[in-house]
Amino acid sequence: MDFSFSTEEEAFRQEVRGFLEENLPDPVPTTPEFLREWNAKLRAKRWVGFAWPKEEGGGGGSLIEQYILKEEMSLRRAPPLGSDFMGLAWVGPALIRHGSEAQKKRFLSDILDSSSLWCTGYSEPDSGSDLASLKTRAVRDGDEYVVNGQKIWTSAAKQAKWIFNLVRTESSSRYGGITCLLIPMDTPGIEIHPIDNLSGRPGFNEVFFTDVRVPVENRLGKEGEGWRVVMGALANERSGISESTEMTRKLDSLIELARNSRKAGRPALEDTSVRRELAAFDTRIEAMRLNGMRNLSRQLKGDPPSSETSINKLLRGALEIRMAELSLEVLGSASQLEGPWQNAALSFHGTVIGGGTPNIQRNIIGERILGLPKD
Amino acid sequence: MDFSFSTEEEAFRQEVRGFLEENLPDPVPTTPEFLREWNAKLRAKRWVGFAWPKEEGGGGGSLIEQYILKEEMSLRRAPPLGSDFMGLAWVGPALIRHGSEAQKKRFLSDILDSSSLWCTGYSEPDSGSDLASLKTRAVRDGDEYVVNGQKIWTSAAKQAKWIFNLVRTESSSRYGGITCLLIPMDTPGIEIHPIDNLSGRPGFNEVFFTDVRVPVENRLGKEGEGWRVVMGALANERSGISESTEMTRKLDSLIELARNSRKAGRPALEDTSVRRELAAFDTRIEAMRLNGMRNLSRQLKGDPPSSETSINKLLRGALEIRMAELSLEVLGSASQLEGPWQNAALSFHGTVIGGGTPNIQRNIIGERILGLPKD
Amino acid sequence: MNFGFEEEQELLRREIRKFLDEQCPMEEVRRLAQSSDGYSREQWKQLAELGWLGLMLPEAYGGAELTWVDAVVLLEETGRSLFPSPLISTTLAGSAIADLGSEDQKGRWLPGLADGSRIGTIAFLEDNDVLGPAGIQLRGRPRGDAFLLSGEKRLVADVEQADLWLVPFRVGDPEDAIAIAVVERDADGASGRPLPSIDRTKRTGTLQLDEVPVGPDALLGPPAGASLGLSRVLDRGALALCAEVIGAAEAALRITVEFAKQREQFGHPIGHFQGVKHPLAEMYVEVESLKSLLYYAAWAIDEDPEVAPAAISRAKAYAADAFTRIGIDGIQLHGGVGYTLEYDIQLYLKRSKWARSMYGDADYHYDRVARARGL
Amino acid sequence: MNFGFEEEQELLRREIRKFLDEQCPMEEVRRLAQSSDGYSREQWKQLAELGWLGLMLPEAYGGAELTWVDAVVLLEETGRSLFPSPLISTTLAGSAIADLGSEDQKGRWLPGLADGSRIGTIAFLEDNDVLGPAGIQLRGRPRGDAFLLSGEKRLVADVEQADLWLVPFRVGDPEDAIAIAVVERDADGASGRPLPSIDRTKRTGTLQLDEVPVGPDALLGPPAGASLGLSRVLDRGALALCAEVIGAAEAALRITVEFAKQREQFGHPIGHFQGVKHPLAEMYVEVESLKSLLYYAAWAIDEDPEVAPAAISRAKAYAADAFTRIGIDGIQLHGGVGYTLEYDIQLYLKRSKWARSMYGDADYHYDRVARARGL
Repeated sequence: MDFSFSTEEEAFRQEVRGFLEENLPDPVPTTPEFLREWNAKLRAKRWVGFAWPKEEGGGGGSLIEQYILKEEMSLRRAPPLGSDFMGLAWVGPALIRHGSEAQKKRFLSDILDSSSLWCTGYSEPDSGSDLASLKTRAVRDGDEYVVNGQKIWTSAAKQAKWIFNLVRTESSSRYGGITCLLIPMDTPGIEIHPIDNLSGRPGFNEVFFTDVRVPVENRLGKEGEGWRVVMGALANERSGISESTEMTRKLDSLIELARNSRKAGRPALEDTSVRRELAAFDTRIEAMRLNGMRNLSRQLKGDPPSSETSINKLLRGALEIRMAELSLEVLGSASQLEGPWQNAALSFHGTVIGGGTPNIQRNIIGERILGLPKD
Repeated sequence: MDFSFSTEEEAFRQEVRGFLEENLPDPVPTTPEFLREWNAKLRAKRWVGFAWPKEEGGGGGSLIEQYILKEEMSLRRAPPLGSDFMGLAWVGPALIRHGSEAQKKRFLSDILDSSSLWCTGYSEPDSGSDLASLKTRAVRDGDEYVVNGQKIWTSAAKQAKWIFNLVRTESSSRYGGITCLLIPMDTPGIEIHPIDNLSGRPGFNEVFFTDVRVPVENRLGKEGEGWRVVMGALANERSGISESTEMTRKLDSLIELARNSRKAGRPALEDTSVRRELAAFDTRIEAMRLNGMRNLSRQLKGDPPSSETSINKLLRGALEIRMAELSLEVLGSASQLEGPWQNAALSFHGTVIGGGTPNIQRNIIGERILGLPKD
Repeated sequence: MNFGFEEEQELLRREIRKFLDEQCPMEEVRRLAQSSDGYSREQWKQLAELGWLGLMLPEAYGGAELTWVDAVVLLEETGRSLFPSPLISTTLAGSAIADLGSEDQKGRWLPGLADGSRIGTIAFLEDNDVLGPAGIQLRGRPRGDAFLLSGEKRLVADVEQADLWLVPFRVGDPEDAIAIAVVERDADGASGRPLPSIDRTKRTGTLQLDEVPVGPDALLGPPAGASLGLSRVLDRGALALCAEVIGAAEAALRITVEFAKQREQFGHPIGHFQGVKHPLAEMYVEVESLKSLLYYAAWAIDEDPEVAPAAISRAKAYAADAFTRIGIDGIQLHGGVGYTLEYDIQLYLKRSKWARSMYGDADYHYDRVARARGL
Repeated sequence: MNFGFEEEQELLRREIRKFLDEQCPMEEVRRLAQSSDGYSREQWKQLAELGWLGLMLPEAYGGAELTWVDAVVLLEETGRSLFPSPLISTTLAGSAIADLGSEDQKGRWLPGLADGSRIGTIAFLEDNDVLGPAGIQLRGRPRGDAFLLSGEKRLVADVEQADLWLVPFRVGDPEDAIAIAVVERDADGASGRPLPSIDRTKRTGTLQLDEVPVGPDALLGPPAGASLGLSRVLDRGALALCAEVIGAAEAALRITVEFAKQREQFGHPIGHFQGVKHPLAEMYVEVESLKSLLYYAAWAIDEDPEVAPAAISRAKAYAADAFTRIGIDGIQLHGGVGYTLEYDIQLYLKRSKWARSMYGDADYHYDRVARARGL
């Protein structure tokens, strides 16, 4: 067991720190100009797509350097590494594994340059957490697919130029009948309806497809291989370490809130049960960080990624709820008013609701890891 | 809404109090002689089988007087009303509804006189909470049934004279193939094996039946009617009020324990979270008491008993666990030693484990009350 | 003994239900929540005509002279519909004036509250966020036989809607040296400033007092004599709130059960899975237990006032925890759609967040239960 | 960076596993639990020969000079088997002597601890039940250059088995004025009295001291200088206990999973139902998270001692809550049979009750985490 880093890794950390020192003002600007410049600098250092192969335009970095890079960025609250989030998380890795040379050439450098913006079409109104039950159909017509159906919970659909879309090309096979299509969002027949979230702000979107024609060359992977394409991308680096950094920041703010709030006339931090609850949060976040590092170590050894990330999703889901509740308790009667903490307590994180509900994670652990019979 | 009692009811309460004043020493003796005398006195007052019809030897009392009687008895920690617990709870009510005149004559007065002792044969090794899956077979042979099989979790099997036994007379119908037989425990072919509980003390028993011959006249109800016979008895008065009295006594002792224990050097009762937890127990026990009174009121109005008792079983199950845990917390390091609280924390109550596990209660509520589809 | 509603109360419930279903279905609730008034003056007039604004006020002043149990029936239904209106505030103000006011004062204010021409509220919280007499730090500065009031009251329900503000203030150092003034909307120096509530069906805000003179005719009872009256009105507030919580929690359960019956996943309605069924069953347990606790508390206010404060605190503490959990589980079981403005469950989640701390949170009330239990 | 065990450690684990499977299967554990010694002298000798008693002691004194990470491997396996022995006590005593003792003292005691001829333990609790230097109230009465010790130490692990008792005592008023004496079994006035432990695989009792003289050669380090040493040995105790908890909790999970796969109810293995599957998944989450927390803490003892105390407290606090829950859920999911002596799950339940408070309960350790976090 060894939590120390090699000389080269420490040197890389220093390099990252130096870069941040030089290039990241405090507070971090949020202007589009700054972000453009920032992305260009990161790109020049090959820190966008850091672990992608060099020959695909990535950094060819190791998982451990990637961990160091993300940790340092997160500690300084730097903007994300590149702005095409879905492109970097899903489309790129899938293209690298399954894309034709022409597809890679067409899309990869745009993603790395932050000049593209992808959205994804996974969930459908009746599929919920059961992604494989999707119904959006694509029928082959000469050199084109004709797509009809509906997607839901699509982020950034309005801004995106392309959608990484799962469709059903065959109905008899649940997983085997799924195909992955790359579709320009301005194709005739695509309509976008924003979904207002419970705070009344638009967040996600519904995307409707009516006789949308997609050239066959826009298919990623073979017909019927869509599930493998997506799951392969899913198995990309997902140690979940950066999630724990995010949760640490939330906890820091919550502690500040407790320090400055009064509960029944006394500082809330003096309440024994508040302090113990905060310590329990700290402990669970540390468990998330260390679970992530154990995952990373397994990946470094070449073990195939398994369902370990379900563990941190469940930890995080429970934490998000309990931390939000404690914030309301600490706010006291002011929790009746609108405010950032109160809104956070309404806006559940994705680990709590939506795609990966806790019950699905529990099924995954129960069935895939513990070997219990399927329900 | 009216929580007051009529003049007659108040007079009855005074009568019970007067009786207890006169006949129940403090502390309550536990000698067999005292219990015999006590049972005889209760019997003379027709307080054993209080709500059974007068013509069957019972008291013909109202549900509300029965509530008053039980409440007063419980407050004074009096021994139970009659000593043949299973006879009073199950066998008597079933006999009254389904028994022949000969059967009633033979068994009822013994039950009321506390001179009989019944045990029950419901659970089987493979049936668990799913009682209707029982496999003990009874095959008709002339004027007799021949019984083969095994029962488990039978209390007092060693001491009992008779067993109220469910057997399968037909295998094609799940509920309809069950028959109820009344069997003397000294019939050849019956063997009893005590089961040691986790404290190493014998508690329940296994009862084995090998070619046990039972005269047909010992069948209670018709062949295949056994499920109805048992469920009818189950629907007897079960408001669950006396359970809350029992829990109040446990809470009182727990409060005493907290008063006399030190936690991290200070009296445990001064710990805010201990006090709040005790208050939460008090609140839940009060909810149990009041849930019971609402059930009783519904019964008084003639509403058929439904699944409301599942509510108190779930409340109690959670309370038993949380109260045991708090007792250990309050004991501090002494919780590592054997002792009454520690043993209580190991010996789960029946609402927590065994026959009516919480999951079964949740299914009952979910399916029968909320109308959700069966699993 | 009858722990249930009387036939007249069931009738009252049906009338209220009919009124709300016809006049204030969910679309109307949503419209009112976005309106500037926050309620419908038209509906308010109808409530007055139906006699529900003065439900418990003396007949001599236009009331119906009913009990708190009747009020519970009314408020369960308004809670179920999330009916937006200053009903609780006005009821509390009326009840305080009826309790503490002189005949002259009653004659001056009660008829207007009963006939809907005036709205009342009580401003009981200050910056220290401590509930009850101890929290009242705003001091009346004596001038002649009057007092001048300067300061701020926080989180005053319906502050902008109200025509009468009941303002408790301090007239001396002993904890109970509290007076309550009735300040009319047009008083010099008094003004209500609305703040955005997390639940738009409930309005709140700040009451600013700047040298507001209150003469002896504006004081309810003798100066320094209103401490008990203040505690009592807060108890009643907690009771009224719990009644609305019952209706709202039951509605949240009902719509989640319906959703679980319809929504299919992995080939089954999701209500088929124990991971969904069991939390719903627990919600049912909590709603029913809360009913028992609250009905008893409401009965006690009129019939056994000594036990009422502890009974109310049990109900409010239990309600705060139970409704919080029901809100969270309800929206979690809805999955992604619960997050959208379209489904009603989010409205109940917001109500649960608002109700948590209103009239004291769980900690506050469990501390009171502990004291009542002698801990 | 490698957050995983080295190949040699995996090898060590396999050796230990083989030894325990062969020498101490569950029947043997049960037999030893009922024996008067509480462990097998024969097995103890074998442990010594395999080098596991002096695992971390200096080679010069017969040890293997390995790390706490190696000790974790050993203790995970003994915990998994519920191996009854004074291994933790002896390890702690040896580690304290190696840390604080003079060369002379090390030469006197360590070889005997390493070769299995002597058993050691530490007597750190008194009547006040406060862990750490502040809890040590037993005062050494100076006589010449020696001290006389009189008093009682409570809940001393393996008190009767031990040949050496490490006895912390107070030599002055400042909180850290603590000395640690090594008292040999045959010292005048010292005697160990066993008390029945809730977990018969773990022995405990009281150490009685009546004018026991301890000279300078029996004191570890200078008088008044052992406060930090005491804190450190308690930290290591918590760490060692957590390592055993991991093994035990994982075993409890495994046998419950096996049970859930085999036991059928309502036509399915019970593990098919989410009501069973999901709690098992949560157990898995807790075991894995505890591993991450503990491995890091073990690494930190040797490599980053400054972060070790907080890391250990996180692990122990988390372990106490997690194992308590795993014990309860494990036995609940077994249903009635979990209650019997026959099934092994009850042995793990007892271990969970014993482990809750040993070396500090969750509250104690969360308070320490809070302090480390600056709260």
